[in-house]
Amino acid sequence: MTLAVSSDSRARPSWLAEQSNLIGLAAIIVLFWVLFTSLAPGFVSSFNLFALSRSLAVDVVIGFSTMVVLATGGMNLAIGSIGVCAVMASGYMMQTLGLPIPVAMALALLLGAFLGWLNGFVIVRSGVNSFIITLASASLFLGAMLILSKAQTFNALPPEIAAFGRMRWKFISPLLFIALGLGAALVVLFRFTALGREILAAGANARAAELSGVPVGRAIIIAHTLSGALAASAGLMLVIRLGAAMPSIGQDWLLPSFLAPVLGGTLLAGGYVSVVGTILGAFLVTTIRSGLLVMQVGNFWLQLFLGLILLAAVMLDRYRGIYAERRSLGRKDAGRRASGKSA
Amino acid sequence: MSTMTRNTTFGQRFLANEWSALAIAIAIGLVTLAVLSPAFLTEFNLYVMLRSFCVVLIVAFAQMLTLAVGQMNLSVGALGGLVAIAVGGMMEKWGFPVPVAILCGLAIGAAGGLINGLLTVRTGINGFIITLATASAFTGINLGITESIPFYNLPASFVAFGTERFYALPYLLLPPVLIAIALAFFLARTVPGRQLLAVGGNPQAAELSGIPRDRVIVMAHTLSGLLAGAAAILAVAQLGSAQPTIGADWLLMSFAAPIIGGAALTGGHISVAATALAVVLIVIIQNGMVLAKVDPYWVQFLLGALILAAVGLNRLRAVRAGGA
Amino acid sequence: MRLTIEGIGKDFPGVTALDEVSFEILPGETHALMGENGAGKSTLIKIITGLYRPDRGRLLVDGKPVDFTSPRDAIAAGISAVHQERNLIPRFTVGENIMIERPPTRNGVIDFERVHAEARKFLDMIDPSIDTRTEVRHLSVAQMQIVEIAKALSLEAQVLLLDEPTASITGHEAEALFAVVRRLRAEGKAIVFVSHKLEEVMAISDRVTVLRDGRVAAAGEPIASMNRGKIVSAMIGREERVAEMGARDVDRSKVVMEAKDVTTSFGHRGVSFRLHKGEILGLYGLVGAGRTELARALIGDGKVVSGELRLNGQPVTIPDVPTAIRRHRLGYISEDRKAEGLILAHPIRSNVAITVWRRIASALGLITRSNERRLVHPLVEKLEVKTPSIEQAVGKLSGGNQQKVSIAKWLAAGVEILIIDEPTVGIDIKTKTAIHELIGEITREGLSVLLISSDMPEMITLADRILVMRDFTLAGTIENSHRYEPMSREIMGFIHAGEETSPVAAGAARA
Amino acid sequence: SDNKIALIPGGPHPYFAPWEQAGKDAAKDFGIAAVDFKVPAEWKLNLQTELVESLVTQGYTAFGIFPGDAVGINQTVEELTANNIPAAALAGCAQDPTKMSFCLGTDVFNSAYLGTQALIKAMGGKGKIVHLAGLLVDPNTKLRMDAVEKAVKETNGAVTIVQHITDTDAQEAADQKINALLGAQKDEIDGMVSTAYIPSVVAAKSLRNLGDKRIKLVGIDDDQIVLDGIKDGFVAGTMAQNPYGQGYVGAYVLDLIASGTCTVKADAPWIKTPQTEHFIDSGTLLISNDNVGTYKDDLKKITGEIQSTFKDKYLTCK
Ligand SMILES: Nc1ncnc2c1ncn2[C@@H]1O[C@H](COP(=O)(O)OP(=O)(O)OP(=O)(O)O)[C@@H](O)[C@H]1O
Ligand SMILES: Nc1ncnc2c1ncn2[C@@H]1O[C@H](COP(=O)(O)OP(=O)(O)OP(=O)(O)O)[C@@H](O)[C@H]1O
Ligand SMILES: [Mg+2]
Ligand SMILES: [Mg+2]
Repeated sequence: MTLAVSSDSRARPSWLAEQSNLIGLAAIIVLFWVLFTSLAPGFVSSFNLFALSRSLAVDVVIGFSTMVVLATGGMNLAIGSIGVCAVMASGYMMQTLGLPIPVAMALALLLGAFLGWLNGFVIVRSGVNSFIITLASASLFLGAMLILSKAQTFNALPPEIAAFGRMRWKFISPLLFIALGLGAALVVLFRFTALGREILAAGANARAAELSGVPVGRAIIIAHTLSGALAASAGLMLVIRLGAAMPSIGQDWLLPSFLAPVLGGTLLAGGYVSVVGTILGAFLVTTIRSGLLVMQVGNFWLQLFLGLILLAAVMLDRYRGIYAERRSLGRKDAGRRASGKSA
Repeated sequence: MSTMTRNTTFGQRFLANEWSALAIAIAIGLVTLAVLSPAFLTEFNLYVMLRSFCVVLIVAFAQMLTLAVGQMNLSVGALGGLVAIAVGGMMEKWGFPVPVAILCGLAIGAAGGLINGLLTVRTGINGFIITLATASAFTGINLGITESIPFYNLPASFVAFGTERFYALPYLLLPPVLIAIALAFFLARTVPGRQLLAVGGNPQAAELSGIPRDRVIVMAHTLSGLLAGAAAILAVAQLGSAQPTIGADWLLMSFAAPIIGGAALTGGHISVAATALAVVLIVIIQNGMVLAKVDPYWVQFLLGALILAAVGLNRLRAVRAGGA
Repeated sequence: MRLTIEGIGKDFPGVTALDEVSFEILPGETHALMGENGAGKSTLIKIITGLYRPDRGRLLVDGKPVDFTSPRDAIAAGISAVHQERNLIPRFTVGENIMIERPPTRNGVIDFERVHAEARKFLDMIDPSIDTRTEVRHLSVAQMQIVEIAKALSLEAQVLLLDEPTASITGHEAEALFAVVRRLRAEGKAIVFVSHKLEEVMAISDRVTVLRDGRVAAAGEPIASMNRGKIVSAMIGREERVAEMGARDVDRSKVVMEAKDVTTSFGHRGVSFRLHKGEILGLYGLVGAGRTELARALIGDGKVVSGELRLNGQPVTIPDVPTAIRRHRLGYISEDRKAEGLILAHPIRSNVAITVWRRIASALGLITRSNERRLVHPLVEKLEVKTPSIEQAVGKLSGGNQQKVSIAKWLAAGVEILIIDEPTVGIDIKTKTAIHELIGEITREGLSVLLISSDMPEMITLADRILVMRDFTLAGTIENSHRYEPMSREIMGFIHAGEETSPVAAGAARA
Repeated sequence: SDNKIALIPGGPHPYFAPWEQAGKDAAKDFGIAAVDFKVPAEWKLNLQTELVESLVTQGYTAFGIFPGDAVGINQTVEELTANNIPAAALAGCAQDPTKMSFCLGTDVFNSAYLGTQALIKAMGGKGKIVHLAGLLVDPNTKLRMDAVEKAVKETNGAVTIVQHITDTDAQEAADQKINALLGAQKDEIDGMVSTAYIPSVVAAKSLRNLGDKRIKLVGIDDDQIVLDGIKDGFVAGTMAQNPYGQGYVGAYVLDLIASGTCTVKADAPWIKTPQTEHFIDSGTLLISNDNVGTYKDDLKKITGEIQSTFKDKYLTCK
C-alpha cells in the first residue's frame, strides 16, 4: 500500500493505541486503589490522601530529573547531591543572609541548573560516560556542600515555608500541583519544541542526529542542566515539606528516581520519554507503599510485599500489552489466522 | 589496527591496554602514600587493604557479568544480604557444618539470580525493573527473618578464615583471586563465556547465529547471583557475624568498578583485569584518606576528585593511544 | 535438500508483508528472489531461518513439515543465511565472528588457533586481504559484508540464503562470491539469492521467483525463459521506465564549492576540485579509497588540515556538522543509513523533519505535529515511501523505503549542496530510477550534488563529471560522455594507473 | 485506657529490639489498649514519616518516635499535634524548636562526653585518641564530635585527638575504615571512642583480631561482641543506653498525655541539651569490667525510678 493523503489519518495509530501503555498503567493503579480502599478504609481518609499526594509530588519531580537525562541515553547519579546543594544553599540564603523566600529559591534553582550544566559540560567535553562523571560529581558536590556547611542544619527558616508545606487544597498538597505543572512544561518541551525533539534524537541515535545537524553536545548539556534544575526543585519541595534545610536530603533518591520513569515506559537506552508515564510510575509505587502501610502488613515483611506487588504489577502490565497487540492483529483477519494455526 | 600492533614500542602497547591508565593511577597512588606515610607499606596495612579488596571485587564481578549481556542487576546487595543471613542462620540456628552452609548459601545466591534471569527473559520486561523489584523482595525476606538482628555465634574456624593471614596476605584473598582467574578464563576461552559476550555485543546477531540468547541471559543472571552469594559469604567471614545490613551499600560500587574499568553499559564489553584494578584503586583511595587523616568534611569531596582524576587519566591514555 | 514454501503468510501491524507465498527451492540450483523494496523478500528469509514464525502456511524440508522456533533450529536443519542487516559482534575478531556458531574447542576450551585457521579458509574464498584477528568494529562496511558471507559459508549448510549480499561490496568481491556460489551449486547445495542488480541475477541464477506486495508474481521461472523486461514487469506490474535525465547543460560559471589542495585529518592529500551550481559531480573509487572520509571532512565531521575550502567563493572552516547544515546549507547522506542516517526507533515524521525543526518552529519556539506533517507528507508521497503512515517507526520499513526517507530528509532541509554517499545501495529498480530522476530534478532546481557511488552504471547515468579517487588522492577527472564502454575503461585506467589490468576492471566492464 | 500507641524507630536496627517487649509490658502493666512496635522498612526519613502518617489513618493516638532525622521529623510532629496526637522523642531527641512533648533518651552530647572521659581515664589521662562516628549528615554526629572535643580540651593538651572518622555506620564501611585506621596508626594511637553502634562492634572485633590490649576502646551500646570484649579485656568500656526503659516509660507517659489526664509541666526540672530544652535522661551508664554482669539490673532500677517519679516531676495531672 502506497501512502496516500486520504489514508493517512485512518492508518495512523489511533491516539488510544498510542497511549495504551499509559492507559494500562492507569488501569493497574485503579485496580490497586479499589483493592486498598476495600481492604483498608483508612486508605482514602483525607489525612492519608494528603500525605500520599505530598510524597508523590516529590517522587514525581525526582523521576523527572532522571527522565530528562535518560532521554539522552545518559544517566545522572548526582541528582541527590545537586538536590542537597540547592537545599543547603536556599537554607543559608533564607536563614543566614535573610534573603526573601522567592529570591533564595530562585537562586537555589539556578545553582542546581548550574551544577547540572557542569555535569553536562564535562561529559560532552571529555567524552566520558555520564555514569562515571556523575558518580564522581555526586561525591564532589556532596563533599563541597559538607565542607561549606559543616553539615549544619538550617532549621530556623521563615515560618511561611513550613506553613506552605502543611497547606492543603481540599485533601491534596499544593506541592502536587507544582509537580504536575513541571510535568506539563516537560510535555511541551518534548512534544512541541525543537529543543526537546533534539534531545530525544540525540538519545536515540547520536550519530544520525549529529549528521542531521542536531547539535548533540548542546542537547546533552541542556538535558543535564534541566536535570539539575529539577533535582533542585525536588530538594526545595522537601524543604517546604520538612520546614528545614538538612544535609541528609537527597541521599536516597537514586533508585526511586529511576523507578518512576522506567516503570512509565521511558527507555534506559535513550530516545523515548513518557512524562505522564513517569507520573503514573511514581503514583503506582506511592500507592503500593502507602496501601501496604495502611493495611498493616507486618513491619519487617513490608519490603517483601512491596517487591512482589511491584513484580505483579509490571507483569500484569506486560501481559495486558501483549494481549492488546494480539487483539489488534487478530481483528484484521482472525478467520485466516485460525485456519493457519490449525494447519 | 594490525599495522599498529606490529611495530610499536612497549610504551605504546602498554598504553593501548584499557587497564594501563588504572595501573598508572594505582602506581601514583602507591608511591604518594608510601612517601606520605611510613605506615602505608607496613605488613599490617597491606593486609588491611588486601582484605578490604576481597568482597568488593566479587561484588564488582557479579555486576560485571550482567553488564556483559547488557543487563543490570540491582539486586546484588539485597541478594547478598539474604545469603549472608541465610548462611549465618544455618550455622548458628541449625548448626550446619561450615561447608554445607557455604554450599547452601551459594545455591541460594544462584537461585536468586536464576529467578531474576527467568523473570527477565520470560516476561520480556527490562531487567532493571525486575531486579529492582526482586531486590525489594530479597531485602524483605532478610528483614522478615532476622528482624534486623544479626547472627553472632558463627563457628570459630569460619570466622578465623576471615581474619587470619600469611604475612600480608589474608586467607580471605584466596577466593576472589581464584574467581578472577576462573572468570577471565571463562570469558576468554570457553563457549558459554564467549556466547555471553556475543549476546551482549549484539543480541540480534547472536540469536541469528544460533546462540540461545535467552538461555545465555539467564546464565549471566544466575552467575551474577552466585557471585553475589559468594561475596556475601566472604563478607560474613570478614565481619565475623552475619549482619542483615550486608550488601546494603554494594550497589553503586558494583557499577562503579566495572565501568571505571571500561565496561560498556550497553553490554558486550567488559574486562576482568580492569575491573579488578578499578577496585584496587578505589580501595587505595579509601585507605589513603584514613591514612592521610583527611578531615571528615573533605572525604566525600576528595573521593569524587580522585575518581575524576583517574577517569581523566584514562581519557588522556585513550587519546594518546588513538593518536599513536 | 528440497525446501518447499507453502502458502506462507505474515502480518505486521498495518502491513501484510507476505500472503499465500508458495514455491520450491531445489538442491543444486541458484534461485533468485526478486521484488521491489518492501515486497517481502527479507521477511520470507527471516521466516525460513526461524527468526519469525509465519502466521499462515508452512515450510517443508524434503516434503516433511518443519516448525522452526528459533534460528538455532534452522541452522540445525542445514539452513544458513546472510541477512540484509549486519549481524556481527563488534568487539569480536573477524575469525571468531565467522566461527561463532560452532567454535572449535579442545577439552571444552576454545582453540583460537583453529578458529582463525578455519575462518581463514572461508574468508579466503571471497577476500584474502582481511585479517581474521582484527576486531570487526574496525572494518569498513564492505569488509563487514564479506565477513557476513564467510560466516554463512562456514556453516556449510545445504540451503544458503543470501539477502542482498552484494549491496555494499565491489565487483571484485562479488565475482569471488559468484564463483563460490557456482561451486556450491555444483556440489548440490541450494542457494537463494536476493538482489536488486538484474545483471547479477541474470548472470548467476537458474530460476527466479518474483514477489510483488507480498504475493508471488512469478514462481520459480527458469531464467532462460525470462528476460530483463519480463522480470521487471513482474516486479512492478508494468513496463520498466528508464531514468531519462534529459539534456543537461550545466552553467559552469558559478562555483559553489571549491577545494584547493586540501589535506584532511583522515590522510587525504592534495585534493582539488570544483563543484558548480546545479552540477552532479561524481566521486568514484574502490572500497576504501577514502571517498566517504572525504565527505566527512568536507561537512565538518573531520578536519581540513591544510589547503582551502571555499563555498560560494568564500573561504570557510567548518567546525561541525550542524554548522555545515545551518550556516552553509551543506548536507550529507550517509552510506550507512541504519547507523548514521536514520533514527530507527522514531517515526518517519521526525526523521524527515529533524533538520528543519528550528525552522518550522513558531515564534514561541513550538512545533506541532501537524506542521511537521504538512512538511513531511508531500515528500513522503513524492518519493512513494511504502508505509501505512508517517507515524510508522523507520526501523520497521524495508531497506529501500528507509533510503527514501533519508533522502526526503535532505529535500526537506533545503540544502544547497548535498553529498550523497551510495544513494541506491539495496534499492530496487523502480525506486532506483525514481531516485535518479529525483537527483536530476533537484539539481535542475539549483542544488549541487557531490555523488559518491561504487555503481558504475549509476555514475555514468547521473554524473556530469566524474572524479576518480585512489588511495586518498584524486587520480583524475573525466567529463561524462554517457558512453559506457570508453568511460569505464578510462575510469579504471585512473584507478589502476601503473598496475596491470585487474579482475575488477574486467568484472566492471562486463557488467 | 483505649489508646493505641506506636513506638517507631528510625529504621531496622538491633538497638531497638527491646522496644517490642517494653511495649508489651507497658500495655499489660498500665492497661493500655495497644502499644505496638512499628519499624520503617528502611532507615530513611521519608519512610518513617510515611509510616507515621499511615498509622494516624489507622487510628493510633500517640507516638513514641526515634527521629530518623532530628530536624526533619519536626514537620510531621507538628502535624500530629495539630491533630491532637501527642508524640514524644524516644532514644534520641528532635532538634528544638519542636512539638515533641518531651525527649526521653540518651543525651547524645553527654553520652559522648562521658564516654570520652571514661576513655581518657582508662588511658591514664594522656595520649592520642580517634573518634569513630556515624553518618556525617546526621545532625547528632556534629554534637558528638563537639562533645569529644570538649572532653579532650579539658585535659589541657595531655590528650590529643588525631582524627574523627565518620560514616562508619554500615558494617562494611566500618570494617574497611577502622582496619585502615589500625593498619596505618595502630602504634601511634592510644585510644578510640566510638559514638555509634556499628563502629563500636567492629572496633571491638578488630582489636580482638589484632590481639591488642594496649589501645583502649570505649564504645556505645551493649552488643554481644562489645560485652565479650569487655570481659576479655579488649574493650575498656561501653556507654549503655536504656532502650527498654525508653520504650516502657515512653509508652506509659504517652498514654497519660493522650488520655488527656496529664499535660507536660513547663517548669519541670528538664535538662537542657544543645538539642532540646525538654530532655529527660533515660539513664546512661558506663559498662566496664566491674558491672558487665550486673548493668542490666542497674538499668532496670533506673527505669523503675524514672517511671515512678515521672508523674510528679514532669506532668500536671487532673
Ligand atoms: N518488524 C517489522 N514490523 C513491521 N513491519 C515490518 C517489519 N519487518 C518488515 N515489515 C514490513 O513488511 C514489508 C516487507 O518488508 P521486507 O523487509 O521483507 O521487504 P524486502 O522485500 O526485503 O525489501 P528490500 O528490498 O527493501 O529489502 C514492508 O512493508 C515492511 O515495512
Ligand atoms: N583492505 C582494508 N584494510 C584495512 N582497512 C581498510 C581496507 N579498506 C578500507 N579500509 C578502511 O576502511 C575505511 C573505508 O574508507 P571509506 O569508507 O572512506 O572508503 P570509500 O571510498 O568511501 O569506500 P566505500 O564507501 O565504498 O566503502 C577507511 O578508513 C579505510 O582505511
Ligand atoms: Mg530486504
Ligand atoms: Mg564509502
